[in-house]
Amino acid sequence: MTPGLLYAITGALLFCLGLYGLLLHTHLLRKVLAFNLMGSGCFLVLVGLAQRGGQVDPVPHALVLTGIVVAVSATAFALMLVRQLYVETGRATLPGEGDDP
Amino acid sequence: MSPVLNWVAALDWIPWLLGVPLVFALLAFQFGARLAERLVVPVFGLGLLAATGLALQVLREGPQQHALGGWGAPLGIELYADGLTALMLLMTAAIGLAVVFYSRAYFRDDGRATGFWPLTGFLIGAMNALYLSADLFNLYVTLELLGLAAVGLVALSSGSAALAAALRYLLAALLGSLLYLLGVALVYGAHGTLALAQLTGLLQPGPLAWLVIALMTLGLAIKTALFPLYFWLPPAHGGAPAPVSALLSALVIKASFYLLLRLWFELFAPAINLPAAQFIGLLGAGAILWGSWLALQQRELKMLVAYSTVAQVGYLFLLFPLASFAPGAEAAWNGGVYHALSHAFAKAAMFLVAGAMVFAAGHGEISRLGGIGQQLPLGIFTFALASVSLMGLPPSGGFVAKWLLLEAALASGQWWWILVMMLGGLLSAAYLFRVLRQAFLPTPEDASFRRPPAMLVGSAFLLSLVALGLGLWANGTLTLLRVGAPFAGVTP
Amino acid sequence: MSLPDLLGTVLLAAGGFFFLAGTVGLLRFPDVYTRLHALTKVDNLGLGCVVVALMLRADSVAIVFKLGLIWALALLATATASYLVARNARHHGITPWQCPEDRP
Amino acid sequence: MSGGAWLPLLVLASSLVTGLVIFALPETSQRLRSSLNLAGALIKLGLVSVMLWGVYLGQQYEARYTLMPGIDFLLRADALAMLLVTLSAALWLFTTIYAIGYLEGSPHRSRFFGFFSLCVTATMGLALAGNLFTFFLFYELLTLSTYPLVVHRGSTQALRAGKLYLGYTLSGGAVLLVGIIWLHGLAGNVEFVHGGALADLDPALHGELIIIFILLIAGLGVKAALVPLHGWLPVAMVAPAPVSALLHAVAVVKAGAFGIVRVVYEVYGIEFAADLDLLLPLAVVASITILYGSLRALTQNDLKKRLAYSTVSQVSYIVLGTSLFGPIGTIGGLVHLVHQGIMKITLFFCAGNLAETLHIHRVSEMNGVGRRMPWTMTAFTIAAFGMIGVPPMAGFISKWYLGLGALNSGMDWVLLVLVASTLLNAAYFLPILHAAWFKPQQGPWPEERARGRLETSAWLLLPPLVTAALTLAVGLFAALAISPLEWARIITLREYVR
Amino acid sequence: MEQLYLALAVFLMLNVAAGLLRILRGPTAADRMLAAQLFGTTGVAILLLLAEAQGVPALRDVALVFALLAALATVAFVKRVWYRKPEGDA
Amino acid sequence: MNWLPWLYDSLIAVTLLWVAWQVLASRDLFKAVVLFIVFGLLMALAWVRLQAPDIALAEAAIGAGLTGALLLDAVGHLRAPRRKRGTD
Repeated sequence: MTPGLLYAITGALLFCLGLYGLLLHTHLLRKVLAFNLMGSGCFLVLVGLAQRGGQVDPVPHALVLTGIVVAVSATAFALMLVRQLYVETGRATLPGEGDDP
Repeated sequence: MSPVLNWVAALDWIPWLLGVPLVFALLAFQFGARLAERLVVPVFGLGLLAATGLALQVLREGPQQHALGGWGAPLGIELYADGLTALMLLMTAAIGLAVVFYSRAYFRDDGRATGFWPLTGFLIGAMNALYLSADLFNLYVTLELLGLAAVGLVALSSGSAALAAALRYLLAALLGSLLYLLGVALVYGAHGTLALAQLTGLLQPGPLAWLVIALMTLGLAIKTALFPLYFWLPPAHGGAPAPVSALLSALVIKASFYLLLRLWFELFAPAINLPAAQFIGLLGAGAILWGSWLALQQRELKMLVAYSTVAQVGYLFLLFPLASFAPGAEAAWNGGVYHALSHAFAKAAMFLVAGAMVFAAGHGEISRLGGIGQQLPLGIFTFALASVSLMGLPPSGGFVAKWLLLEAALASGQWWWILVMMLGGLLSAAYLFRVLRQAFLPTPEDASFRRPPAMLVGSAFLLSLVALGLGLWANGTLTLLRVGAPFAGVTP
Repeated sequence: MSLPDLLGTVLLAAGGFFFLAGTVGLLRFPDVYTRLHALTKVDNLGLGCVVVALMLRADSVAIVFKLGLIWALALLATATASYLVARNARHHGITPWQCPEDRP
Repeated sequence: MSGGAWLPLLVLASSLVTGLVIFALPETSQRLRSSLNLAGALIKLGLVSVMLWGVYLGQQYEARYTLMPGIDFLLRADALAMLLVTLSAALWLFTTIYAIGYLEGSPHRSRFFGFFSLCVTATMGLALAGNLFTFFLFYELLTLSTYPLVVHRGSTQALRAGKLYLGYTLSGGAVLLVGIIWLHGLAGNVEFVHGGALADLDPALHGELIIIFILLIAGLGVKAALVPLHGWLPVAMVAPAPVSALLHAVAVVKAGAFGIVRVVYEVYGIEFAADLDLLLPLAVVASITILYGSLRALTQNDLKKRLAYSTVSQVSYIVLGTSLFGPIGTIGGLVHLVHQGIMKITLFFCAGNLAETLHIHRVSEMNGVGRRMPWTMTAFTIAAFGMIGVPPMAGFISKWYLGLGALNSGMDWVLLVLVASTLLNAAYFLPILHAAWFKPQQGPWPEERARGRLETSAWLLLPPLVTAALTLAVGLFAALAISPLEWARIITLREYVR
Repeated sequence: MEQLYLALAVFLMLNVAAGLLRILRGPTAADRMLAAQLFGTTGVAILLLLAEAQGVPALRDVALVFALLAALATVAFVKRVWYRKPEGDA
Repeated sequence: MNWLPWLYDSLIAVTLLWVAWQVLASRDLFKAVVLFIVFGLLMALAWVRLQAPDIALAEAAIGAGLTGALLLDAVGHLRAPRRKRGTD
């Protein structure tokens, strides 16, 4: 067991948690949150596993940095859509998925 | 070869394929739709030229490599193009060009053009980048960018339905790419590299490999809308403006399929086992039958075409059980890729012409389209040509694909896929003729038609001709596909 | 143990104490205003003590300067934030908590 | 491609180009369309004659283009191909003339004639096809180009017929495709060769070959309307008369029958097929179809439906001849390919004339029609006698050879089938003739067309008269060197030389 | 000394964990923001300690960003979320 | 005192998971967003422990800061009384 592995496992759990949230929650904002959690989980796994040997590997760092930027763009975009949807329909859930306060 | 061809083949086309659409996107974003409309034809023409040039290079010199900015792996970005890549790029460029012509007429004096042009440039650029990428993480980034551009295009139409479709699409796309990313993380953790070339053959059977395969396949299957994960596709593809639908249905889902193909036959190959491949095939079969069945139920023209995509995607996935085991592997591989190509052209033509039909009739209800044959004869002819390809009837690209897939199924003795394909072909005929028969019905009393701009039908017609032509020039296409293909050494 | 070390240790302990106090305050105090008060202790004193302790061990002036900057920034941030939160709380009609005995 | 490659391509192009140009013509330019159509048909007939002469002299016409690795698009004019090519080229001309008259003033003529030309192109293509792949290509093209003709009227009934037609033919096509690909996997690129190409395959594969044979015959049998795959044919008679004429005489059912001939003689080879015990079941199916079709024809009151069931029955003579081992039976089957076409097209032309001129659709309305339209009914009578097999008409020759062939190949029971069928033919044709010539008219025909100089338009009258004359001629001059019978003999000689 | 830094970091982490309760409990949005603010500050302290303990000077820059952010988030909150009357706010 | 880093790491891991759980489970959206910001800060601390200060920086600035601000903004909009179109 190394810290890297500990974090990788945490990341995997986070991923599962986010997945669960993404699938089960109906409120779109919460889906966005869940997606972000999943993303963070992924990044943790990436860096954590890469570091099992103990020494620092610069490649995953670059990857995660890119990944964070991508995730933020996606989040911003999703939030914009959610807001528009809310303006249009007064709801922040997808039609046919029930209401979530 | 003539000097012009020599010159074309000598240039380095890869940076052009990436740079030109992105620069166009930026310009269109910065300076608005007016400029974009003026620029777009030369820009996409250049794209087609570049794709052709690259294809020629690949054909003459074998797979091409290019290190972006002079940096090599692992930190820099390495690009790679073999026959499959070249074909996909050509497909993207050709369909992109046709869609561009169409859109210039379709979005005339339409506010949506402001968003459409930059997003399209972005989409094409991301797609080209994806096809050229040779490492897992680049693929992730391009996949994500592609998804975002595609969702942006879906969201162009205002209204709650379009927004909901866009959001559904976005969430599905994000989920898909995250699953894929987790797989990437595991692969990197295990092997310490992301370059596909270095990873080929490294993955050994075991729980880790299976987890990786499951995660990546699941993620990409969501993005390709494989049954039963297609829920996001029909509203997004059916509800978007026609040129957007064409881009999405023809090209975007092919990108994730392409990636899956690469992964299965390069990265996963050593760890693949029979049940997994059969399972994927089973989902494909489910897609063919269920998608066709749903298409039969649709009342809206564009929804029918969208569900047809759900069904047609199924054929793509029959490739996996068929190509995983010799004999027949090469035929299956060729057939699957061929299906992707011909479906792209046929479906793009079909969505474009559906847009023209909706424009002409003022609505999209299939049962009220009677008389469209007189109003839009070339349009319905285009629809028929595209249908021929989708039904897999000769002489079309779809037929070549079906032939190859059937050949593979017979060679490997997997007769159950034959039944599925035959049934699928008949079902597709059933739903497509629901539209085609409208051409023979009299015009309803209350119908009013207006003439769509000639370009709407014209560009769709050209695409449908290409879909047909793919059946006639299969030899050349397959030769290009063999360059660097995983089965290139295996003769049937 | 040298004098700077000793001093550092003491300061760290003090910082820790203030952090603890702030957290406890945040948890235990009855309303926004009082919690705000607890929070400021953390920023001003807790972080302050830690920064000073670290300054004692710093290798160069630049680091000392940077640490100072961080603290100043944190102070500024809390001050602004506290002001805004309190004003908004007032504006929203949240009445300050009063000791039960003092209530009229 | 050698010089000999261009002729088959030109034969295809003569109708394909015509069709495509006609699509583009506006609905109103009627004269141009008609001249184009006739010009195309005449050019084609000319080209075909040249080719026919060449083939007779032993010239090779072959066009080859590699479509996929290992799969060629191959057009080759051999004697068997020329049989169908000549028939369809000749009948296309007549049908075109007829259709111009028949569709006068009706809507969507550009569409109609366009698909009509495509349909002929497809028939030509599958006749000239040099391998199963090419054959299949045109086979499906034929399906697609006939669908618009079947649903041409756009009525609910027509659309339902079209749906049924597509359902049957596309399913058949799918089965055929599987058979072809399977065979392709076993034996490579199977080209049509005299005497068949499969006899040398590993005996271990014989089981698979039998299954493939069944698949191929089932696929082709749909178009050839073998019972129980015939369901589409009687329904498809809602199409306009020229279409029915074409469908029943040259295009669709012939495509199926011709395919069966190709498969039996030039893919499997008649001897090899006999070795695999495939001929007897085929003969049984053909016999059942002959009898069933005739029986159903008896009870039809609708004239075109009666003719349709008659087609079901008559086309199977071809299949029956194919399944009789021995040259005489083969000659009978092949010659019937031509004879049935000529006779049936005459009958449908006449039925169309009745419908178009007097609005007669039912047998029961035909009393005394012979006096109103003597020329038409004369043609009808000749063709009907031919169908029954009265000497010296076309049908007699076919039946004679079939009977002899049956005796030669030891399938004596086939004679019984032939006799029964002849009696049934008589039973469903003679009452019509009797009613038309000898019964008095039962009152005015409700929507009778004004009578002109002729009993009906010249466009409509000429084609059935010519084809009726042909029915007589091919019987009377059967011994001539250019008669279909002689041609069938030439083919047969080549098939049995191995 | 490193150990001491680390120990203090752990202690601060525990503080953070405890402070979470305030976010959960509320009751008003302001309380939650305050708790977040506390985390920001505590995070800065932890980062500074770790910078020293692990010998990674770059972490001080991270701390700087933390400090900036804490302020930013609070301002965003007050300006965009809390600019009107709350409705029950739970 | 070898257990101290471990304690620290475990503490972060557990807190991360717990916060993540609360982000998803809390009924109040605003609470969830605040918790998410906290989650981002904790992630930054985790990155520090993984010797990735560059990521920590990005995570704090972008992951927690920018995303947090965006989310807060969105929550504000979703809570605001709805005005049809063009309010921005």
